[in-house]
Amino acid sequence: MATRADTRLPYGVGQAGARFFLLVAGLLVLVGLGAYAYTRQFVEGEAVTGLRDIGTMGGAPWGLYVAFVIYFVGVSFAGITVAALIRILNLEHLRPVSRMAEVLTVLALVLGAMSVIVDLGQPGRGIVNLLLYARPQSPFFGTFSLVISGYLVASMVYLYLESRKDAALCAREPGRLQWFHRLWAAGYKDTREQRERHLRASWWLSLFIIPLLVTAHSTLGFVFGLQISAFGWYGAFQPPEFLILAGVSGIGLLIVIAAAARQTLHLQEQIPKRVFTWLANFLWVLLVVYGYLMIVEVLTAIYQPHQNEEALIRTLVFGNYAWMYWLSVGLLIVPLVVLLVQSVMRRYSLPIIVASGVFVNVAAIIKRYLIVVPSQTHGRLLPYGPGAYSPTWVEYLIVLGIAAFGALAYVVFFKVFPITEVKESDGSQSLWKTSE
Amino acid sequence: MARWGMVIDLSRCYGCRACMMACKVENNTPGAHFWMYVFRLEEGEYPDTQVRFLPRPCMHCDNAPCVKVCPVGARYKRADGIVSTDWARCIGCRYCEVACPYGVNYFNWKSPKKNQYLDWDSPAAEALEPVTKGAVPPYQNPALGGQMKDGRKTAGGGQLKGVIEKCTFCVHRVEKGLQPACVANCPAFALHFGDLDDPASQLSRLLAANKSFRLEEAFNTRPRVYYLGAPPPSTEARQIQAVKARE
Amino acid sequence: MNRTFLFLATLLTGLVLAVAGLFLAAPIGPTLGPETSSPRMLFAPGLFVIGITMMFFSAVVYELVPDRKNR
Amino acid sequence: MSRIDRMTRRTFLKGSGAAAGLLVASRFLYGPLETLVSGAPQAAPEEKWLPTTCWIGKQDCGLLARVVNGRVVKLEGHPGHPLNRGTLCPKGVGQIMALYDYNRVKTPLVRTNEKGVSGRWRQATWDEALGLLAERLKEVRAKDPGLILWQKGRSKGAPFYDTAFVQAVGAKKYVGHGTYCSDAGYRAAEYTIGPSGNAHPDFRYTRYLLSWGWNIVNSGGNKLCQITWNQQLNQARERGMKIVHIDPRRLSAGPFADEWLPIRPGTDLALALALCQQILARGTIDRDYLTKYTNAPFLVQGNGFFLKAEGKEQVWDTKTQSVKPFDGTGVESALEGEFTAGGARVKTAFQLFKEHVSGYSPEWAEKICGIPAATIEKVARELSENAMIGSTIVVDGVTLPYRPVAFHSYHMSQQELGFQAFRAMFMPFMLLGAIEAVGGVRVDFTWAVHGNFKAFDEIKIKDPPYDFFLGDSKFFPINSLNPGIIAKIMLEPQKYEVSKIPEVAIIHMANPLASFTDQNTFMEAYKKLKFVAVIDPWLSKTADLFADVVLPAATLEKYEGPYTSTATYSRATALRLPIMEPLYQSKGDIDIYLDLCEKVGILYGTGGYLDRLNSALALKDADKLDLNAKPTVRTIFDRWAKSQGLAEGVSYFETNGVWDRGAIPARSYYGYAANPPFSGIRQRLYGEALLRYQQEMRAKGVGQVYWQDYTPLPTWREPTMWKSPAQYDLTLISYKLIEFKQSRASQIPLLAELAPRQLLTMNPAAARARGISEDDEVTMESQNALTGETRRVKATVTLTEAIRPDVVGMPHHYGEVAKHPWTEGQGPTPNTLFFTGEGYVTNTADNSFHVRVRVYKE
Repeated sequence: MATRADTRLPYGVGQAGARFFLLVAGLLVLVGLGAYAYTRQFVEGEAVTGLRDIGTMGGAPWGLYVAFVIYFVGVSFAGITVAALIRILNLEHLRPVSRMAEVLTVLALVLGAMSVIVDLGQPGRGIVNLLLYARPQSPFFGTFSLVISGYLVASMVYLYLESRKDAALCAREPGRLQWFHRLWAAGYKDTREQRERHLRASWWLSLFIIPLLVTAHSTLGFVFGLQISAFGWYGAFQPPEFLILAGVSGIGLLIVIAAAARQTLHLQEQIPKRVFTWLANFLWVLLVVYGYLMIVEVLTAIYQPHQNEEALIRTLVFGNYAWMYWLSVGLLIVPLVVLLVQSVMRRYSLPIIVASGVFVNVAAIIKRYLIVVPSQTHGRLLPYGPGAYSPTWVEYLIVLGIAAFGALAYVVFFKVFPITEVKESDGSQSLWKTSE
Repeated sequence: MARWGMVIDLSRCYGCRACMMACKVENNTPGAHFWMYVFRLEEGEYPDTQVRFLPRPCMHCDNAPCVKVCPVGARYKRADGIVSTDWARCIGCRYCEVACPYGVNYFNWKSPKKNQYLDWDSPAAEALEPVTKGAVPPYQNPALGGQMKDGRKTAGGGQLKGVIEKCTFCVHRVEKGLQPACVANCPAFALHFGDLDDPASQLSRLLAANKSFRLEEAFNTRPRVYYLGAPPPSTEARQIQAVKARE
Repeated sequence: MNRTFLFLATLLTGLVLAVAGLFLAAPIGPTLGPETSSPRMLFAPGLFVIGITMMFFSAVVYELVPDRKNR
Repeated sequence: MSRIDRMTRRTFLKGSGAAAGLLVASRFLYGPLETLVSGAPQAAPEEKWLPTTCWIGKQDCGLLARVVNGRVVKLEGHPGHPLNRGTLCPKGVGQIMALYDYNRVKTPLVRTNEKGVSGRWRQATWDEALGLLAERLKEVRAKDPGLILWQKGRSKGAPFYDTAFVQAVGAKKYVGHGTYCSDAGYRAAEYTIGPSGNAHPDFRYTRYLLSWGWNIVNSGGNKLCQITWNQQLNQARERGMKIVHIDPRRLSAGPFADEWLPIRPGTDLALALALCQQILARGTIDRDYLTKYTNAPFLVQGNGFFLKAEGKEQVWDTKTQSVKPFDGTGVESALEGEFTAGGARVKTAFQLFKEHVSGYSPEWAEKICGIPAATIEKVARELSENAMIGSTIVVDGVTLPYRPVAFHSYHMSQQELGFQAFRAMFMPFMLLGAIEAVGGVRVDFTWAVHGNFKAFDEIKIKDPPYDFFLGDSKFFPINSLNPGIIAKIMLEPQKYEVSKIPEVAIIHMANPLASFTDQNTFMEAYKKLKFVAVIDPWLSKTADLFADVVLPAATLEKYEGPYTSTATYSRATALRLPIMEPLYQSKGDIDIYLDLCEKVGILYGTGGYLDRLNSALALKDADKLDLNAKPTVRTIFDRWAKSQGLAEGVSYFETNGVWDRGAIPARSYYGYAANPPFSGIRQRLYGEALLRYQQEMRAKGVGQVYWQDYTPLPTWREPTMWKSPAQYDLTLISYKLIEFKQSRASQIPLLAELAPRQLLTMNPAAARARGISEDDEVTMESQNALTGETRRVKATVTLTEAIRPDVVGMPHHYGEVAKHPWTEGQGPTPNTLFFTGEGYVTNTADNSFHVRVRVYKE
């Protein structure tokens, strides 16, 4: 229902074609299915999932949900990092993707929170009792307070302030969305004084967000890394690994999204290729670091392993989980090599970069799964024998629903707000003119 | 304040699993939950085969990983050392379960009426109504469900969908001066329960007189459950006649 | 003036709440006694969260509250 | 299902969406709070502890039922009960689920479809159901009461059922349990030693125990369940008793076995003979015992029969160097030697025995039993050393021989050579003089010579036609009444020269189609029954396939008994008492019989049920039941208790649960302590009568398969199953799990969960050789070496190093013994694979639980 009036808003804001509605409808269906699956689980209990108790039940109490908690939170890495980089290292050329990244962060964190809730046996209590009783001694404390509240709020504040200018610009345009943009702009007039103030604020924000980001991703690592008796989990490397893999998946997904937006909204000039080349280089650097951490960890693990550790590694590398394990390794090595070659040869191909983005995300999801599950089904201390876990349709539908919800929110948001900074060249000039 | 602990005499245990059953009925634990479990283990190769038994209650560790990780303090250590689960506070995150080295935690995957072996919601079950007045399971123990002396709800099992439960050392019995159900019922008198701080207690005497071990001491969980009468199971021990109940 | 004041007020209140929340929550220690299972004050963790939130929200205050001289 | 949905719907109808929203929200926040304490626990529940007796197990442990507001909440061991001393086994605790299970038969049922297939039923009143049965009983009784078959599993409260009812109705009864249990051992003990039983140690004194063929901790010997037994076992071990475990499986005997002899199934006789040979070689024999209390010194003629004069067995008097009657005064019998009497050469029975076993060396036995000769020698040596021949000990002020070596054995008597194997197993201990001595081999709890000791010596093989039990027949002159054989007879009476087969059957707590071997035979045989009534709390497989009417019996909630609760060294008596009203429309078994007899018209008057009860319960005149008034069951037990000398009557039990009658004095405990020792009988090292049986059987022209094991001395021969073709290279044995024993346990979810499915235990080496691994689904096929018949089951494999590689094991009580959600898919029963009939029963018609099988993956 694109109307004349809206057409002057940039980047398809306010304009919705058939393709858009088809997409929305599709996503809504998925969300609906997820919602239905969750009602089944809520009413009948988590017996409808593939999750079962460790030990005599030979199962795993943590599964797909937890794996995706980690994945989603990981993805959130992208936004704030990019933003902070822009601010602190003055990487101005990343600006075009900054907003996409920031929105990605906010939504990813929301999805992470949702995944936590669906995993809980008593979701309602989860919300209430955490506020009432949460114990700082539990690694979950950081996850819930810093990640969900601190990190999320910080990102929203940052996103909000960063976008006031564009809001103000759009607010000049009469139309159905004007009130929204006005509200957002909250009296922003782009005076020098406002500009300076914003510069100062956002600089400090990003400065404070960096440590928060490190903490946030690390606390998730601690959830596993602190369990001395859980083979495959215990280790000081969990937090940094979580952080770096978060970066990998986050940047990877940002690349994919940016490319998609560039394609569908015809932003070839607003989002120049060098943005991608830069991200690609950043990605392989992260991959190298991650690879280093992995190798060190594996070497330490296999040099003189505890018997159970050895058994666990065997199942990972040769046993039930081997195909997953090697698939994920492959999906990480291939992009690393390709991107490395690209930057050495200074010749970059966008499709390859995007493909790498996809690869590393698939890899990340598998990795998360492999961190969560095998240590529970195998490598138990007492001779219970190996266990087994395979997700049920309920779990798949719920996770899919959550992801779909994220995508939905994402596309809808960018129907009401410019996906990247409004440039003078975007025909929005007129807006400023009228303002003078 | 007593320091409750358990001593298990492996030289007497013949693996009959009566303790598991006594626990189930006393605590109304749901199907497939074994707060007390008895391993039947096998070592060596024919004909030099050794078979042994290993009862596994909750270890009620003094340095309990499950207590540390609980995000809301539903899993906590009482002053008398019993590691309890406040099912009225538990949010069902199952962190204690993955943190426990011994695999003693059980989650209520179903709602109570479907969780007790038979479907007590089914029409056929209504024939019991006059006798049971809707109690689930029909042998539901009225001593459970209320508050314990510390004002928290920590006794019994199958209480509520979506929370974690485990061996309570039969806190509701211990507070009344009774022995835990498994101990009281052991046909071989292989289980002993009492105050570790009381030098006169049978426990202290047994521990003083015999070589004892605790499970996985290397991890410094400092369990309150001691084993006598046999060496720890070797790392080659294989489980036989395992109970892998998954309802 | 009142902007700076409001900004600092939010920031500091947030800080105080966060710190307070952290210390009023269940004590962290080597012991595992029952006292470590519940916060010293109910909802202390909530305070911590609110505190953190306010500290970041102060940035919004800092930018949005207009200066007197602009009036 | 979801209470949320219902709630919201209702509230919405009220038109208050907001309220609903709130409700849902609150539910979401605090979760559906349906806790076990449904709402607030009722103020000060009224709590009682009622004593009663376990319903599920074999030894009838004492229970205390915790009853809260009329609802049974828990069953605990009765602390004052000598058998279980306040403890219970898994079954004892778990049976509480059976009490409430809504899958029980709730009302009398009448069949509406044809028999032989799973039943369709209509609910009936007691009046109608009993009426139907009564009519049939009247008809048949008019014709011939002998056509009524009354069948029971392991019998409890025998006076009311086996005795009074069976006599009143004039039915043919068979309990049948024993022939699948250990009756061959009973027969062997009755004939060889005297008392009725198998063999168990004297736990207070035994120092060296052969745990022979039946798991030391699972079995509880032949008179007890594992609880009492293991409590005494633990004390004995803490006292230093050594245990030699002779069994193809080690399993739960694990930590209790100081030595494991993994014997090849069916070769126990050979091992026993080798032990005898070794003991004789070492010369460690109790000459005094053998000469005075056994028939060892009796003189045997060349034809194998005793030398007799005026019907008296003769011995060689060493003083006068002449033949004298064995009980002549001042006679000093020679134990060994060959003499001339009346021109004929005669040998002492002992001499014959010596010569008989001289060939059975450890090396010979090694080839047969698969146990190293060195081990056999070692065990024989340790037996000899520990027997301490010549030593005495004072017990209860009585000086008695002290021979602290014993063996215990039970179900292993159920093998083709069972009867003779069991005789053979007694013999090493006869040589050592350890029979009924302190610390030696015990048969029963008190010394009492069973009627069969004499009866088996006086052969009375009848001529055909035989009744369908083949009692005193030429086929099985000593006969434990095997239901499987009877089923065969029902199919081909002429083969066994039987004239008439039963027409009406009352099957009470028995389940032949699941718990007996040879099910296909039963399937066919029971089709011949014109009318079948089943008394059972469950819809047993037998009921489901063949019952015309099913009469729902109560489980724990009834009067039953009386039970002798003897715990080896002490005596006690107990009753089963109702801990609540019978659930649903079920009734106590005794009530059912009272009502039935009334309907049939055999309740009142002389010869009626009540009259029979008076004698069955040995009621004193003062307490006799009025023959013309129907008493309550409680009254009957009250009278019984009074005539037992309890002034309070039944209320004594209702308050105390058990009547502890104190320790058994050594005098009535040890056969040696009897006056005269062993009540003057001569225990039978040499089974002369068996030879006479053989002669008569051959004279009457029955095949070798029937008479071949009627030999005076146990003689090794290869079991028939060894004739199966070579591809049947494994021997199947069956066993029982502590937590899943008695078919009464199969449908109790709490127990079924511990052993959810049938598992075929196999040695990893054997499995590897067949490409089988843990949890594989395999086919097991058994083969009958005589008929060539094969039978097949599918089962899941579990591997254990605690079993012989040439043996596979399968536990009992699977095979969907009753219609119940928890029995579905439990897997097969080994009974399907075992055979009943020639070659697979003992010479006493006891069933063998050995068969050759092959195991393969499809």
